[in-house]
Amino acid sequence: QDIVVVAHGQANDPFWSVVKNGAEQAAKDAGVNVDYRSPETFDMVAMSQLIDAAVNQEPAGLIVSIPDADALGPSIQRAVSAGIPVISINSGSDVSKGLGALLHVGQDEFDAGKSAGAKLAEMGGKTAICVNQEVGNVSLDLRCDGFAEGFGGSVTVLPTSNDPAEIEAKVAAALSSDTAIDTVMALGASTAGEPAVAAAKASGRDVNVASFDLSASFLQSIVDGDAAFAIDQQQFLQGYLSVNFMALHAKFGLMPGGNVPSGPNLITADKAAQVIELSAKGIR
Amino acid sequence: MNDTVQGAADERLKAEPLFAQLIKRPELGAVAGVILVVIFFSITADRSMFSLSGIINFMTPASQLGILAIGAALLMIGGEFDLSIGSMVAFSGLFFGVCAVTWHLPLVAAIPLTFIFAGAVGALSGNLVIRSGLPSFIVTLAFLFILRGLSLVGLKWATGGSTQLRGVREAVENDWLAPVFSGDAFPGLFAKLADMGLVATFNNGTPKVPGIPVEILWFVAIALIATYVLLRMPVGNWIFAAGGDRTAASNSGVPVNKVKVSLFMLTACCAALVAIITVMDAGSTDARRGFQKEFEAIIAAVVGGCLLTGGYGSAIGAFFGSIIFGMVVIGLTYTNFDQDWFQVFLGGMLLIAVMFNNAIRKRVTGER
Amino acid sequence: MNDTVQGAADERLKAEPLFAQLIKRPELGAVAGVILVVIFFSITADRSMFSLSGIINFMTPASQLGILAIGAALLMIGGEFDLSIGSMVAFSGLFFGVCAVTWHLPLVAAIPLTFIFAGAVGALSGNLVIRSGLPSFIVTLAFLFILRGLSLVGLKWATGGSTQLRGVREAVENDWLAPVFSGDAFPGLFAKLADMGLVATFNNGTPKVPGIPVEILWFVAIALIATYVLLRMPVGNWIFAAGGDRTAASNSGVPVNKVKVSLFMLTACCAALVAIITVMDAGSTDARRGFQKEFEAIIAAVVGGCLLTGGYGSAIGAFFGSIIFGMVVIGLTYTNFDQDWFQVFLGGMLLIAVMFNNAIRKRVTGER
Amino acid sequence: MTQDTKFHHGDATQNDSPIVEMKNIEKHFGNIIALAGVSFDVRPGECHCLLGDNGAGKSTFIKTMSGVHRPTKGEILFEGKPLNFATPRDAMEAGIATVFQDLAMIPLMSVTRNFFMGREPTTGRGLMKRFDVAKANEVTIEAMRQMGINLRGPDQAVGTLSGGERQTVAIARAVYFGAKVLILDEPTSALGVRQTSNVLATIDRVRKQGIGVVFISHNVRHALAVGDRFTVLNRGKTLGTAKRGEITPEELQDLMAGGQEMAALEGSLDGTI
Amino acid sequence: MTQDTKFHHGDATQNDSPIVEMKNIEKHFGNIIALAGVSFDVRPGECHCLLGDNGAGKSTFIKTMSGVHRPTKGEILFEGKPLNFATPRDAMEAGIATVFQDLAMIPLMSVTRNFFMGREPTTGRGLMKRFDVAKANEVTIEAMRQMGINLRGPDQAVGTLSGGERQTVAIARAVYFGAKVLILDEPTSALGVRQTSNVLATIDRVRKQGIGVVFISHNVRHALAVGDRFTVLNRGKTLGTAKRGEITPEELQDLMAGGQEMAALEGSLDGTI
Ligand SMILES: Nc1ncnc2c1ncn2[C@@H]1O[C@H](COP(=O)(O)OP(=O)(O)OP(=O)(O)O)[C@@H](O)[C@H]1O
Ligand SMILES: Nc1ncnc2c1ncn2[C@@H]1O[C@H](COP(=O)(O)OP(=O)(O)OP(=O)(O)O)[C@@H](O)[C@H]1O
Ligand SMILES: [Mg+2]
Ligand SMILES: [Mg+2]
Repeated sequence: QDIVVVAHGQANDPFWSVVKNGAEQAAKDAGVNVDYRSPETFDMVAMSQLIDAAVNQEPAGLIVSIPDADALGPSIQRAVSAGIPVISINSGSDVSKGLGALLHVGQDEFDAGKSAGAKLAEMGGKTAICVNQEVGNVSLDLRCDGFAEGFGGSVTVLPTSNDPAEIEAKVAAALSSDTAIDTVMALGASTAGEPAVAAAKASGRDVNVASFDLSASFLQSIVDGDAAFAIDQQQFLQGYLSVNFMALHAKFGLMPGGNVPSGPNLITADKAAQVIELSAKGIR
Repeated sequence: MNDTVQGAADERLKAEPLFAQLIKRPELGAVAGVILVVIFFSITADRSMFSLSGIINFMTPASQLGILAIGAALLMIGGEFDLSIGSMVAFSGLFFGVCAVTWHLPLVAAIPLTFIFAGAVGALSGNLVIRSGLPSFIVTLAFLFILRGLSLVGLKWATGGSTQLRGVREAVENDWLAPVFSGDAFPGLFAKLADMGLVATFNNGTPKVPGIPVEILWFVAIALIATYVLLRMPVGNWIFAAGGDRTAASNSGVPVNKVKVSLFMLTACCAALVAIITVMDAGSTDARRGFQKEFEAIIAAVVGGCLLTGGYGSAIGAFFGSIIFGMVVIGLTYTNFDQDWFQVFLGGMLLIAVMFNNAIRKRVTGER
Repeated sequence: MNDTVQGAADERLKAEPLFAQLIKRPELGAVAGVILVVIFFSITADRSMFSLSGIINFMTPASQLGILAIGAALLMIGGEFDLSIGSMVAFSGLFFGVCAVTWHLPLVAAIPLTFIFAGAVGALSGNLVIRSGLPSFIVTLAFLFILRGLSLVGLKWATGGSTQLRGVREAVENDWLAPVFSGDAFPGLFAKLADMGLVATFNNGTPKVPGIPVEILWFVAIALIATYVLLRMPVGNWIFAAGGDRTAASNSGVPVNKVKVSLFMLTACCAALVAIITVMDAGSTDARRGFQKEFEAIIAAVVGGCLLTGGYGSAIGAFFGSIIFGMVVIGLTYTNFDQDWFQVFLGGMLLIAVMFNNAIRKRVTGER
Repeated sequence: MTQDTKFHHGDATQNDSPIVEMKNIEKHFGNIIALAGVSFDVRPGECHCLLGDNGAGKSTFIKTMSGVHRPTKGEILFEGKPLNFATPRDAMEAGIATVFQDLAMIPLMSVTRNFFMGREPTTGRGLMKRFDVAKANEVTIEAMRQMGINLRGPDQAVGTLSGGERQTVAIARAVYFGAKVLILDEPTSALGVRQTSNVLATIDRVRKQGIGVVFISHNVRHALAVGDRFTVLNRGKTLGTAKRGEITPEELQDLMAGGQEMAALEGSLDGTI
Repeated sequence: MTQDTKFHHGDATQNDSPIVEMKNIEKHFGNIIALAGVSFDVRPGECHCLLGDNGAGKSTFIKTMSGVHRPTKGEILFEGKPLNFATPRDAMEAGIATVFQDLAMIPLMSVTRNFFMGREPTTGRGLMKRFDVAKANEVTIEAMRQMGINLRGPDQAVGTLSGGERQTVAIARAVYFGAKVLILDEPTSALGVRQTSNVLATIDRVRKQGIGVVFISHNVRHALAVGDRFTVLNRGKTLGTAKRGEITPEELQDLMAGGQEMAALEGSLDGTI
């Protein structure tokens, strides 16, 4: 039984490596074979080609993320019309049904951003920067947009590369040139979150730092009180459940009746400690 | 060896087998690499990779890359680089999207406009390179950033804040020009072939391959034209000369600057063509389109035997180089290797393909 | 112009002002660009950019880039490229992390091991380039992919599934060698200066700048040593010769192959140094460290006046090139420009800085 | 060897007005002064030799004549009209062909492609207009054979030719395309005896067709064999112009050496080097 | 000009065993046969001229001698022992210095740096051991002056030197470093009369010091002025070796032309080109 996962995030992306770990765990548990595939960068054209390649191999099930329904739609529809069951994960909950997917596991990036924004506004934030380490990656842009909507106050996007030294310097620069900034939202814990914490600490100011996704060091900062919280999509579930559902579907024709929301789940100081170890192993 | 007029036999020449004569040409060296990669995948990959649909599947990205790579190869032979190709794909994609979606222009206006626009940007960077005397690397690098940034700004402006512009497919759906730049060619033929059982079908009876994607046709056509231009047109000679030694070429009367600027415009237009095709196919464009394509195009050209220093190479080489690259990238998904190993695998295959092709050529031609 | 012995005055020479003599040197051309960028930011940016803490803030990434850029510049002068620098940062970072965290080695063993390891990989790619006669672009490109892929695989192996290896800070905290490779130098001095009111302090009295980050010291030291080697050591002459024309150099008795392989090893060791410093500073390493650093290093070297074709350039140029690049990347954050324009701005500033420096040099030296 | 034929050395058609006239040319490279005011002209049907020590400025001078360098000061008249060639292509289109000292060849390209670089013969019309490779190959092989070089094939890369073979390609090319003025910068330096005599004979033939030839050489005997007038440069300045017959080989050689003493060698060389 | 000094042309020390002996050397480039079996030797204190038509294979031959090419077939003996130089550096360390026809210079580098490329003089010890720029500049300027070139300064880039200046740098360098054998591939091709006589005088001087000289030239008169033995190549094969005095200039010239007819020029050139 072959199940193919085609996602828009690379295997070396901290977030997606957890999805991949989840999928592999499920494959082991359910006794199926799973292949995780992704384009080299956030590239919708390449991703649609990968879906086509997967369809050619006529797997028992196809699991895709849908950050751009226009670009990926035809390929997904081709899979569906070829009789391959499709489950969507992570992004695309709104279009998943329309394209013929059986169900969606995951949480919309926009909604996750929105809830984080609301939480930070509640903590007293007025002026925020949103550290985006990959501008143009639509799913990251959605996180920022959602955050801006939930936060309500003034939000500036700070574009960076994913070099920690550069991110730290840029956050420090932003903090020192605009003293009104009281909130930093990072779009990835290990790439952007950790340097943002370091910069905030060095600035000597009282700044709330929050981040999407988890990393052990960032969680440690939450425990230590240097960071506010992390938003956990529990993306392990996106990989695990989708593969598991697909395996069950292939064996017994079973499929849950509705979408499964995997998050959001805010990890604050009280919960952080217990998550650190799991995060260091790539499960959370 | 069609350039040869052989006089009387010369005792200073050994007889040379036809095979050696062929593989000496930069055009054909890359074929050895293609063969190696095909052999590798026929052993390790799923059989469906070399089915008709599998071949079309890897030829589609190879073609999109190849159109860029041929432009890049010509420019490299002419002695310059263009690092802004990838950003140009995003930028002209945005321009085309805006023409089609925001301004509701028909394709017959939108497409020429996009080419003119891209050509103008190419002419600009080319002129900057020539006038300033700076290396094209640094000038086009600046354009890489500038065009990428403008794409982002433009997208936000066109969509009112999003980094994704949608609705192109709907806007061009019924345009008579659309089939030339998007979708599959010869659908009728393939449907018939499927009925006759010559093309595999899905369970529901639709052919697995609805036609040949237009980019493949464009790719082949451009490769042929570029080869003809390089080998059989005066301007081809000028390109080689300009890249081989610009002072010598200019001293011999080659209009080096014009040649170089035209090449920059050509590369930009290749990028625009890819942008038009992919935007129409995907129905949308975003700020990351074409990311790092400049890099891949240069890889394909170099794998195909172009020298980075200019003055040597071929369009056919870039053609096969793109196929090698496309095959390796997509091929892995037909094998059982873990995705974690993808990059190791990609690097290894590239290295082996190039080394193999190089070793064969040396062995055959007796260079050392 | 310290290479000159001036004989009797020659009527075939015009007098040349000292300024013209200086700006002719590739070492000093890039200074014009630095000045321009500084002027630009002193007008547009927040004042804090050129406060002590602001300067240290942009010098830290500039130094990390600069260490790589100087290695890349030497290699480029020697006529080769290394595209695997960025991946090498990730890979040797992983190796170092494993040494320190998994194997619990003290720094005095872990650091030399990391350098030896990086040097060996550099020697491997260098030998492949030399032996095969392939362009270094394509060989090191393969290494870019391979090393990046191996970093991912290695990280997952070392951590049991995560792409981030942490705990380095804890592992090396009390090692006597740690202050040489991480943290800030001269903390005592700065504390004293703060007490004397010479360095700004936070409200609680701690100095805003606790010291000079060690990478800055490394950066300056390496730039000085590399300049000395290039201009005052026989091997510097060999590097220029090997890059200028490898046949001519080899015919004149320069051991071209040895020089090139050593340069590959050197670049790899520069990458390893950056890896060690950043891993110790961050306390962790992940699979994306050093992403695209090869690109930035080449940019900095070219901005600093290195020729892509080899044989010309300087370490000091790369030094200033890195500072320009670092300043532009960080500087925009201090201004009020919309951050969406970041890349447009980056590209524009790079172009202007290089054109300015070029124009100044031409104007002053009367080239045309 | 045939001893019966002598060159015709009658008065060059001195009355014709010059094709190219250069007045007080100066050329500076940054702080280096390569030419400090040189005047020179070529008339149709004459061979004007430009002589001088190494580094005197001969190559720099003919490069300003053929559009490679723009003079820092001075005036160029082409057929009486003031003119500044912006590129070598302009000069070529005006009918000036040059053999540069560094030959201006692309090592990686074939002999034929180098021969016709910039001025490819075409065949066909409209869209089918293309580089006439067959004709180009034929012309190349034939032109080289006339100069005394039997090529192995026209598609050998120029970079793999011997020094003399390469120089011959450059000369044959210039002769083929030189319509009004032919400039030869040390054309015989790398040539064998047979090829040298061919080149000298070619200069003579070309001159008789009414083309003006500028011939740079360090060989007094070669210069005297074909030259009608002799201009000597020294350290960027003219030492003067002499007509054929007005000057002895020894005097000319002294001028070329810049008036400086030469190493003792005369015994075995019969007077001239 | 001084007419009283004549070269010493006594029997070269023919009894000494050769420094370098090349036996039946063949060299093929792909399908091109450049050398089809050539034998040659140099003895200490003699000047052995290698002559021949363009493309005869002279440069290819001396490149196998100086370690640039590896012979396809054949044997090389250095001081009696079979030897294969893997790189030019090996040959140099054994005491062979070469002026290549293409000069082997780096255009972007200064004169001094080119002069000492690969063999830089150092000063200081241990870590302070460094390139002795002052000394290098001095030596360069002086060596060039001896050859008759007054450089503007030692840090001018070689690419901006005139053709003859550049060639002089290469010759001066080889003379400075040639310990046992000095190979000169058409060293005087771009030189002025004064520089040429200097080079010929230098060859004579060096030979008297017991160094073996291999001298390639197309100029019969130059060859006869300094050569002790003359080997003529034609189309990759030896036509034979003659000793000084055994052959007339006209015979030698005929051999060099490969036995083929030359264009009619003799009248104005006194017999030899
Ligand atoms: N681009 C340049 N930059 C600086 N100096 C130059 C440049 N070109 C030539 N020169 C200098 O100008 C002088 C004249 O050079 P030119 O090549 O014209 O001499 P030439 O008379 O042709 O000598 P030769 O007989 O050796 O070829 C030389 O001393 C040379 O160093
Ligand atoms: N690398 C190469 N590849 C192919 N052919 C070559 C190569 N090098 C030399 N040849 C050929 O070998 C022959 C001998 O060349 P070589 O340079 O030795 O001649 P030469 O005697 O030095 O002539 P010249 O007097 O013109 O310098 C030439 O015909 C040349 O075309
Ligand atoms: Mg000259
Ligand atoms: Mg030769």
